[in-house]
Amino acid sequence: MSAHPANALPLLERLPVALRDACTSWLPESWRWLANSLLSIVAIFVVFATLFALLTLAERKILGRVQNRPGPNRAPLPFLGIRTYGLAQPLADGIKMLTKEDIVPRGADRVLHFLAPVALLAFSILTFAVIPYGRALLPVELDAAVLYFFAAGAATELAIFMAGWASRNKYSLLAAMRALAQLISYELPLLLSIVPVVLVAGSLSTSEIVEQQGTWLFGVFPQWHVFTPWGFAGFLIFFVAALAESNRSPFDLPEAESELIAGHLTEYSGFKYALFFMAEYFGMCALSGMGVTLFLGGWQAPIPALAFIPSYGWFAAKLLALLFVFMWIRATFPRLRIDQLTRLAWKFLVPLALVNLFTAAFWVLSSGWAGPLAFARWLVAGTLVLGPFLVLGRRLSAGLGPRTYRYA
Amino acid sequence: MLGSGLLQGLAVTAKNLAGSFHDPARYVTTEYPEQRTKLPENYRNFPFLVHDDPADPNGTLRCVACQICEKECPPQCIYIVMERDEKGKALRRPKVFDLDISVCISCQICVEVCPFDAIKMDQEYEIATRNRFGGLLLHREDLSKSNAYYHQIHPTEAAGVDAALAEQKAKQAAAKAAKAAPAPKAAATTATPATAATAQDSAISPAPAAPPPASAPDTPANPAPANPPPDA
Amino acid sequence: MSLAFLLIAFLTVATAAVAMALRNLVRSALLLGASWAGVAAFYLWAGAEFLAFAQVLVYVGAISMVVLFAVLLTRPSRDEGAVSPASAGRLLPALIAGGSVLGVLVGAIVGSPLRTAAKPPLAFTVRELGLQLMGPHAASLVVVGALLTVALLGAVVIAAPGRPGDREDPR
Amino acid sequence: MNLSPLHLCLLFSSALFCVGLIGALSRGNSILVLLGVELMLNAGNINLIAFWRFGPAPAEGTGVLFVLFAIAIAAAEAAVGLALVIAVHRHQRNIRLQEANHLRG
Repeated sequence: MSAHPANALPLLERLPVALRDACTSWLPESWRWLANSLLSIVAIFVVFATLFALLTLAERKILGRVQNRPGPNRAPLPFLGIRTYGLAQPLADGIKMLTKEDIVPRGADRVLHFLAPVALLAFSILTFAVIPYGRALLPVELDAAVLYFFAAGAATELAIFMAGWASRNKYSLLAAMRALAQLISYELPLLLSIVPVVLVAGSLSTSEIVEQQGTWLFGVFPQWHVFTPWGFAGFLIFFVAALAESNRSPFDLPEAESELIAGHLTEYSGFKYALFFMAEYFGMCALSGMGVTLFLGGWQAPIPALAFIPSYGWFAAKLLALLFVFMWIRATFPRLRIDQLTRLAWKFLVPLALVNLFTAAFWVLSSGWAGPLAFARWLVAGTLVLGPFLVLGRRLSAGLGPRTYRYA
Repeated sequence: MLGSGLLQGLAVTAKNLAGSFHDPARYVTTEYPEQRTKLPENYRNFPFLVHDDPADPNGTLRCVACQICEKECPPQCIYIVMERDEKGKALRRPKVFDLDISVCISCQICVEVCPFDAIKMDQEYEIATRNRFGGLLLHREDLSKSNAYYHQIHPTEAAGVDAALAEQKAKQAAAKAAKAAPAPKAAATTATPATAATAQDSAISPAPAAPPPASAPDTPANPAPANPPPDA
Repeated sequence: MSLAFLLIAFLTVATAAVAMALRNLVRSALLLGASWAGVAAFYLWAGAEFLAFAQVLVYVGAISMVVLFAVLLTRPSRDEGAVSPASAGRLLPALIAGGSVLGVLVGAIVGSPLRTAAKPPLAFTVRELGLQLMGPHAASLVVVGALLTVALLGAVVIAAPGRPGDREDPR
Repeated sequence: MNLSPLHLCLLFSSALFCVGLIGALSRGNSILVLLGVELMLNAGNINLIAFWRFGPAPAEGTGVLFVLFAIAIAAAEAAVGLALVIAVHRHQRNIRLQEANHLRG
């Protein structure tokens, strides 16, 4: 899976790569790279498709528990009738989705109607290529990996437009435009929030960014980017923007089930709908993976004593933790209104991200400060983060406060 | 500060998430087919007919096919035919008692007008059926349920009904005893019309059974029912 | 010459040609998105990794979106974005002009002895690009930034309705 | 005739350029004209990259920088151009270039 000189690593660390190489060792040398790439793609797809299936279940379980319900717990294993605490639920859902009628509206653009979910899924899978899953597990080593990630992410917007337009339904189209407005608005804070990381790391390569977070202060305290003032602010901005980019609650206006029908997905059914659903979860996973990579130290262990656990284990743990927060937030917050959504992006997140860029620049410039100056460094950076947050937050709250309705 | 409210909200949901695992008071779900909540005593949905002897459900129906309920029913979902013997004499029990619960509005008027405490409200709610056209049309056999069942679902109400019935029975017995000695007319006039009617029903002895009375108040106006059975 | 290049070139030109000939504007725009992605693939093939991703980000992510928005905003109400195909009176001169330009270009290219350097080891990393941008080309970078800002503001001013004298859209 | 890779790249770019040119000249819809111009710009960028890649000094990266700036300018051009299209549409309710012959709306 990687161009790393992985042989120096312990066996457990490079187990997936070793397995893959064992599978392809019988092939002639010239074909091996192709087989290796295909195997990597299949592995990534299988892992994340399984994760998708489990996430749908986990999400419903967590939502259920938050509302003091058990969540899905009945679906039995096929032909056996044994209940598995709902573990067979994704299977049942999948069969249901596959066997449903695939409806294409009359007059719809059939080609685009079909291509939209496929393109969306393809673009979301592309983003998995540059995330370092472990010390030896980086599918594609790219010089401009972060840029690649966001370029592939930007292409998904085209697929959403295709879905809305091909449905030949004015509500689908309007909803697609709204979805695009949201995605484009939040792309800005998302990109601006990662610029400080690139600035500090001096690299667009994900593996290098992770490597740089692999040191420990005083031997115990991990130096992940999130544990710096600018990194903390950047991570929060990134997280909020990621919520909006992956159409997750509380920013799930594009497909607000209870208010709009399903936005650009209105005219989709059956397997195509399942593909959209899958792409949404893939996008969520990819953005979480990027967040882990950029801010949470990637596959690095939190303390050196725990470094014996394989790096992909740490990555998976962090990824799952972040995905849990996604679901926790979904269980907590009500949906925003469209004006609140755009105001949050343009009046709050973007200015904060721009200020954060200055904070990061200060952090880089003051990297030599030591002793009492280090304390001053933290103080200044903290003020630079907290001050704008308080000022902008006050103005934001003023607009978000209780409203009086004239005719209510 | 912006965000404190968000954190509070997250704390609330986290508390629920954790609490639902260890705090039974929070975990309020009843897993329906296996677990059922006890229905409130006064819950009612559709009527059923009470019979006294489980060994003979159709023979001991309290219903005398008086058709009061059929006439009172607002959506007219009851259909009754009285059973008659070969000579065409009315037997004062229903040959047909059909109740379409897809029409019934659960208004309980049939129960209130029944002079014989023969029709009561049921609590059976699993009434889904695969038969679209006749599945919800209940017949006499489906409707007939024992007094013990009635006690089980509406204990307080059933006890009251039984007490009233027993009282009337006693009264009737006293009246009979009185009739044996003095003039029979006196007993009939002392008994209130409705109780007289029910008493006659509950008594094993044949009831007066005015040929289908139009309504309950009419029954007493006619002195005939108080008389010893005209045609039994 | 690798097969990959020929494939990329063919797909890029073909999608562009079909896009230019289609009646349906939305499909045109989407196909042009594919064509621009093909150009990005060419950059990737040529070793300009950063540029390829920038191309996708800017063209596929941004310009196609703006074009699609413009198509929908200016759509004639009677039909779904279909526009009349090029009339013969316009197509013929255009073909003649285009064909002659192509002829001249091809003749010139084939006729000229272009010497390519021996396969160079490509070592132009993002880091170097950044150093170049921030070093010798810093001034142009600033100018481009200013240009983008001005263009953005100008576009907003031009496209925004609501000046008092303006005729509102009668529909 | 022996064509070097550079030749092929240049032929590719000239083909793309002519497609854009024919499109821009033949179509009456201003959005399509704009898209044709964008295609021509892309063809130019391909030339720059080809000459950088196969030219004498690929390590200097001038071609990449040029294209980077060209892409930025193309983005600005597209934004302004489409804003103009929308403005034209507001005035004359269609975007046919033949009819856009007034200086005043």
